[in-house]
Amino acid sequence: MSNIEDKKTFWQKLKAWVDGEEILLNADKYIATRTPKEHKSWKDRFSVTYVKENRKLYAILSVGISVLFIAIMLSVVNALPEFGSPYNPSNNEVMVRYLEKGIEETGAINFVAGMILDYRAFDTFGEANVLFLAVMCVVLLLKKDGKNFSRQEEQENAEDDYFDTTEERPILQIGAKILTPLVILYGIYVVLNGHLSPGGGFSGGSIIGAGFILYASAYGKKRMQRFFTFRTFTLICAAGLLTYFACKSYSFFTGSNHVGYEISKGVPGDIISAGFILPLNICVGLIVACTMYGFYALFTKGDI
Amino acid sequence: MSTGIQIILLAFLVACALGVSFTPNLFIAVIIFMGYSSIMAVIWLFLESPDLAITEAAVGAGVDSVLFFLTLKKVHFLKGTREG
Amino acid sequence: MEHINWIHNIPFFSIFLAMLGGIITALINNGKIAYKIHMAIIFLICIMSGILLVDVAAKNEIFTFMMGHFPAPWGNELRAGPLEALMAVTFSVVMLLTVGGGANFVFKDVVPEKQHLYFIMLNALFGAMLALIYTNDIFTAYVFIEINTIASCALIMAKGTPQSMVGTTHYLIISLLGSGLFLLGVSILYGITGHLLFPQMKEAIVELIKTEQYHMPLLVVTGFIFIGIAIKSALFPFHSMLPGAYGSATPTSSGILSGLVLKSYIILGIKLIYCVFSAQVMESLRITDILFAFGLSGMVMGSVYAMKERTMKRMLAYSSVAQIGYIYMGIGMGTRVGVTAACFHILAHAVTKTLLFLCCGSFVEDSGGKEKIYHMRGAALRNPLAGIGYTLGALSMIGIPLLAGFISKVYFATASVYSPGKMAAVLIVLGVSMVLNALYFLPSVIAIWTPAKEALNSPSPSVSPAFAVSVIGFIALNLILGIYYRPITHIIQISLDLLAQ
Amino acid sequence: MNHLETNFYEAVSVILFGIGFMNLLLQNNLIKKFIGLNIMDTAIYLFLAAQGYIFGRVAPILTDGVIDASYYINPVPAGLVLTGIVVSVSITAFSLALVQRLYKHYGSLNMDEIMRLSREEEGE
Repeated sequence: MSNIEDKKTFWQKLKAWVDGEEILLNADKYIATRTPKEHKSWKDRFSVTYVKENRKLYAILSVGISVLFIAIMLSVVNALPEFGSPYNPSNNEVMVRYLEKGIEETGAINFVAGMILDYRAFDTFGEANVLFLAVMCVVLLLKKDGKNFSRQEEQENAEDDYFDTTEERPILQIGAKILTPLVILYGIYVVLNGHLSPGGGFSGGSIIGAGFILYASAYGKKRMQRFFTFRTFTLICAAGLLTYFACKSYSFFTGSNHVGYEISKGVPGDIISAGFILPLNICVGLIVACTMYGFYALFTKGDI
Repeated sequence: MSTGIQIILLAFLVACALGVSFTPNLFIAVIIFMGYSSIMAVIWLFLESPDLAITEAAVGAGVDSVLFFLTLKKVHFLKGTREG
Repeated sequence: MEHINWIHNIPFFSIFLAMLGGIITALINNGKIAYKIHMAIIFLICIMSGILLVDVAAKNEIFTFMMGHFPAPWGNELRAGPLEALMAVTFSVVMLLTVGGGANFVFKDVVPEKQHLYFIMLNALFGAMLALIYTNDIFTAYVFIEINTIASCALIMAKGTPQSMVGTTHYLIISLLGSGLFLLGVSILYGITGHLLFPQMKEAIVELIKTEQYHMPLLVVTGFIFIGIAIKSALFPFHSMLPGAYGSATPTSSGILSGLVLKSYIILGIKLIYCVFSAQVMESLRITDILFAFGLSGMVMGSVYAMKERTMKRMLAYSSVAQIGYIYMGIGMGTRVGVTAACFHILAHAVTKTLLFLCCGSFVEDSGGKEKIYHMRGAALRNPLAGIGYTLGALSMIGIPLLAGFISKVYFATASVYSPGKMAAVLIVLGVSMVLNALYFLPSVIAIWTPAKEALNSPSPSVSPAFAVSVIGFIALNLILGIYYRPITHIIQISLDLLAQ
Repeated sequence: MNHLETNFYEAVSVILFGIGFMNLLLQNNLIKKFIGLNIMDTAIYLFLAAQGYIFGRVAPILTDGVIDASYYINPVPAGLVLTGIVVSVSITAFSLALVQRLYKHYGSLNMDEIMRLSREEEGE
């Protein structure tokens, strides 16, 4: 605001300011002569942008903050309960019930699965929603819509398609031919045994998704699209989530109102046991597999 | 007994994290990050959490890295890595 | 079969209904239908929350709802009292009016084949905000904070312009930093208390304070959790994400984000203060004083930035920073009266700021997409309804009697009497900030009512009935809050007493 | 109470958090920023999981039919971390998609550069 002495009366300046114009009435002339220095008026002095422009100051500042943070946290860690001790506050009645009553109450012999899908299922429902929202965000960002797709990308995609269909990639393709079924089978195993062994819907689902990604990268997306289009993708995701939703609202509603029928827990250790945990794992597995492949497809071609 | 191995693994983690910060090359940074996730998966096993290990191996080292590589390809960072 | 208490099921129903809306909308490839579903769901939730409010306020009760078959320390829980019900009602009414009045902006700004995605995000956002209001479990709060973050980023970037992408990136990075700190706080807190549900945590913390164990970790935890919440709700030094994001987003999104999303984090913070870290603990750890100081500086600095801003939406964003400062000042007074004033200001700001953003969006549309204030000369003459709405909103923000903003300022001033050490600071800053508010709002009001120098030959805009209804609704809400404020503050007071038990 | 040597897991996770935080603040490159964010998240998960470990106990999956709480480690942190990992992969995907869109328009991965270009575009 240094060249403000443009022979305007105070009144005129005030009027201009009230009108919401630039401070000076002859703004055009002013803008033409404006030096870039004007950008650093006092209002920016405290802003992040100003500090960022001073690279050196900024670097010292951020390293300083991080080191300070580490120092504070190390002293906190110093005062925290001892690592690995059985007498810590977190090893309390909550954990004891999860471990001792878990099999009886949830039917799952993987206590973690029992905990996240039955005792604290609301969190896990939120988590499934996070994943769903994230993939919808990626669709919103990257799906071709005429507005966000340039000619150059069109061309790059066409080139990629050309290579996918004509190029011989024996090592990749033979490897994929052998590996894909194994990977997907293993993923299905992990999903179905979520309540019996480590793993569950999420890890198994991402393994299946990885299998799809392997197949798609070896044989091109055209082959994948024969059985997996955007429509199937949304359908599977929404159906999985809806089933999840239905199961959980049933158990929340009946649980808190003390009504309805108890779902049979089966024999702990059997594949068909543990009430809702197996169907929930399958739903989560489906959602995750589709989501992972969806990320891949949208990232490469902007479409599924 | 295995405390020594655990400390070595944790040291590797810190080294990987520092490596990511100081490599100028994005490609190398993503590969180091992949290594970081794999080490993390082993550490989950030492902490007796196989669920986390299997998830971290599938997600952190697998899908996450694929997503990072695809992004690198899209931003034309991998140009010249494939002839034709 | 036992008797089912349907009213106690309302929090659960409203969260799940909103989530269900999000899932179903994914299957519908049509923005208009998605919009109708969304409106129907919010309307239902609004009615249900109203019933809940009437019931709990009459019975003066606070109840917990088991999410599943397992009671408190083992399963998740929801908790609802008059405060939660009041917030749920306000949020759903404001959401209904904003989306109803702002749907045209959405249909104009978002590509047709992606409009339904916008409504998925709105549904999920609404569900997550309700969950944040009702939750009684700190980890659930974290999960829903993340849903909130993702959905609000999606709302910002839905417009698809490069500027909105930049705004989103900035917003995303800073809010992820906030949720990272929050999660770190949660994990240390779990380590030293061994619980995740609020009531059990509170007991454990009281015990820790009594035995003077883990004093340092507790202090740092409280610090991290509140810094996390402050970053998320854009308290003054962490506000840098707001102007870019709000300035570039669709007006509907800006209104919802500034009016509701920021507030949902603050409500979580208030619940944490009363249900986890009791007010005494906060006082003894001096957290309230820090919040108070940041609140005061936010009030002044936000207004100063807003004065320097020439773009209307960005000016409103900075004004939000100042108003968030007011709320934190109220919380920082450390007394129950102060928090009452803060809660009332949450309502007043939610009602006013969304109105301002909607009217601003309509001015921008009328002036052909130009956003500087001097482009909007005469906008109010072309579109009198929006002009009246904007003027009333601005007057309410400044604090003119009969409007909501005035009452909250009176309450802040009264509350300051109860915290002697802070009284002078509160009164001085309140006065300064009112003057500053007037200084940046009045020029824009004068600008929109002054005839344009050169006649703009754009056709006179037709006001859609939905927009008119929503503006009138907002004005009515503003007047209600400004005139019949007694019952509302009474509800807030009794519910804070209940919460603190 | 001095537990810094025994709490080495927590100590390392705190250092990792610091490094990730520094990356987030200091790196201008968006991809590196987001890698830093991921490191920060995993550091918190390490911290959380370390809270649940108990020496000499086994993973919380029924082994040899023993139903006794003093035989297994605490399952709660593992469950929370599992949720957290899902959240962080979703956010990674979202942020990388954003990076692609930004690159498409501005042709740069540098946050400062992008901010500058966008400011130039905005201020006529």
